[in-house]
Amino acid sequence: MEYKVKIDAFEGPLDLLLHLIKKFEIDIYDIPVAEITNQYLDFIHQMQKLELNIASEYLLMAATLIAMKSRMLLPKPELPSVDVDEPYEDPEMAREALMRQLLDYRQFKEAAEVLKENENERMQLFAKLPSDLTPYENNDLTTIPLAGRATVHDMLRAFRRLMLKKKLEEPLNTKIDRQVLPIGQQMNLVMEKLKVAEHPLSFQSIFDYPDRSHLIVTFLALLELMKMNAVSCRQSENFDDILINLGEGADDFDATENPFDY
Amino acid sequence: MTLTPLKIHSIIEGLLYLTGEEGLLVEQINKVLPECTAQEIINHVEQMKKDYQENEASGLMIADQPNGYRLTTKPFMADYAEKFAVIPKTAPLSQAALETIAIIAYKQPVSRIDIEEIRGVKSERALQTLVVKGLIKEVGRAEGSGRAILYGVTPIFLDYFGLHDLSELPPLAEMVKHQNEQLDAYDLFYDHYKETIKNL
Amino acid sequence: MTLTPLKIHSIIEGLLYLTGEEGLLVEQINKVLPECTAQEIINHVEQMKKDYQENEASGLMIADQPNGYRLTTKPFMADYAEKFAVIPKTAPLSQAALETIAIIAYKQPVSRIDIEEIRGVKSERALQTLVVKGLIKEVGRAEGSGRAILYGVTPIFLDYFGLHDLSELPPLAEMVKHQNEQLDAYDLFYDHYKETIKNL
Repeated sequence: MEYKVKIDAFEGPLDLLLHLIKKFEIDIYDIPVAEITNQYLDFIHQMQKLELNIASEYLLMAATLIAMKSRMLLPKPELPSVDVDEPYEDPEMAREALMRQLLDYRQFKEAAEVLKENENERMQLFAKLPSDLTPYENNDLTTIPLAGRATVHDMLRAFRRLMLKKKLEEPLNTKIDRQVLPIGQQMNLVMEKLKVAEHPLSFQSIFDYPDRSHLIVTFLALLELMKMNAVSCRQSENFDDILINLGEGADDFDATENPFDY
Repeated sequence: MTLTPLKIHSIIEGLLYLTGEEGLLVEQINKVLPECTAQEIINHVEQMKKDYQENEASGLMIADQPNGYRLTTKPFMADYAEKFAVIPKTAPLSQAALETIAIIAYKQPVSRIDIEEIRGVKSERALQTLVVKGLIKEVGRAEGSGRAILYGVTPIFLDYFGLHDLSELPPLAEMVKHQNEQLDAYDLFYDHYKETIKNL
Repeated sequence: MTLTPLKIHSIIEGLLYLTGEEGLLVEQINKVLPECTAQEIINHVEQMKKDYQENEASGLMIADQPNGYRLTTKPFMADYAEKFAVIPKTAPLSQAALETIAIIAYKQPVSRIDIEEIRGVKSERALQTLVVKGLIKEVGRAEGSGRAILYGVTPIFLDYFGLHDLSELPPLAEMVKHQNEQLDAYDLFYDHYKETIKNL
């Protein structure tokens, strides 16, 4: 029998046994130990050059098969052996164990085949790079300053983000209510909130009303207060909420005198 | 205003385009289209998949990925795409690695020794390759003196083989699941096992 | 074998998709489809433009650019893209991107060539993704004739991976003990990846 197959065509002794079982149309559920042992040894002998590290696994299987075959030739003892040094090993059990091992391995080999097909299909599919979504983000995460005092620019950005967030959370009142809320009044409200709280308030907490025009008016009020130095804003860390504090000019702020009450 | 199915398709297509190889999670689509349920979105995408497949004038298709989808070119495009030489070529997994990952996928968490018992050969190199590729990962340690590393598959595994989740793996026969149980149990399962094996 | 007009459309669509925002020159299409003249290609694309415009189920369109075309989302998609953009980014980095950023984190400043030597594959796309995400940036130029761009990680990288500073990366020396340098570096990223997946 001439085998042109190399040993590295097989994944190991189990793979080789499966190959022989298929080739010689052997019933895997009723493996003829003598025949498979001969075929297996034949194959091993055909190997011109067995790499020693690969060969050991194949040789171990050869030894197992030979042991099994020879035990099958021996008469079965009438009583189970009580000799501890030479316990009787039922060759039928060994044969069944081998069959079980082969069936198990064959299943995973088949599963590997399915995965290989999946892999192959997958490798035929290509996709573009993700688009740069920063133009849609309305804020450039890469340029937010790491620490320190927030600028008006940062506030604008934070505001836009807030608007988008609120927009996602609940449908906004899209109808524009014309000046239901004067900016001056809202400036007073913010100052009052800060004075009552006696500690810095978060940017988010000032905008507690989910209405677009209300948000815009509050924001404009805040910008005006910043300009007047009545409040100051700071951001301790990248992406942190902006904190609003009473500013140096807070005492000069006159609630009754507001130029925006139109 | 309610969106028409056509409009929904166009929005999903647009999002799939924007996200490209990163892909799009059903959940993300849902956030953009809160008026649809997750199941409705899945149904829409499945319809779109069919539409792409049947549309001969389209070079695109929708591929599955964990919890979502990805717009890709159709397989026939591979030849043309490669002419652009921008496509990074990745080597397919070796037979040893495929067998090893199949065992891990079905039997996880599983140790190197377990794998080697099933395969009948040393599997250290295959395991190493799979870990480096991110397809498997240590998921714990076995009880007992050895405290052997136990392996499991990662989301990258699903992505690599184009699966939404592990339930999409073809079922294995009953016996394998119980393989580690007592030999008595083995006898019990044997008849059933034999039948299932035949049906594979 | 001559290609049908439908087939030609599908090939052009596939190429347009793959080149994305970069766009595609008529000349490039011509190289892939040498059986068509440049004028024929232009005619095909003009027809495709109309098809996209009329197809309500499509969120895509073809835009002109100098000597070529670019696939892009239709204007109405801007609203949905905005909604999508504000969803916290949970999509994990691709395998290629993770490998690339691991190399940069440990070996910075490092050039594209260095990275490609370690990974054994072209890494331009991965680098591009990482730059767009703000995880890496140009930190200088190499000495010598090429003056290759050198990359390093950014504070966003630390934030993204939940590190206070680079010293929190597991030391390379320790990893060598674990068989392979790449393994633990990979695990580090993988853990984060898994968390992101879990939080979805």
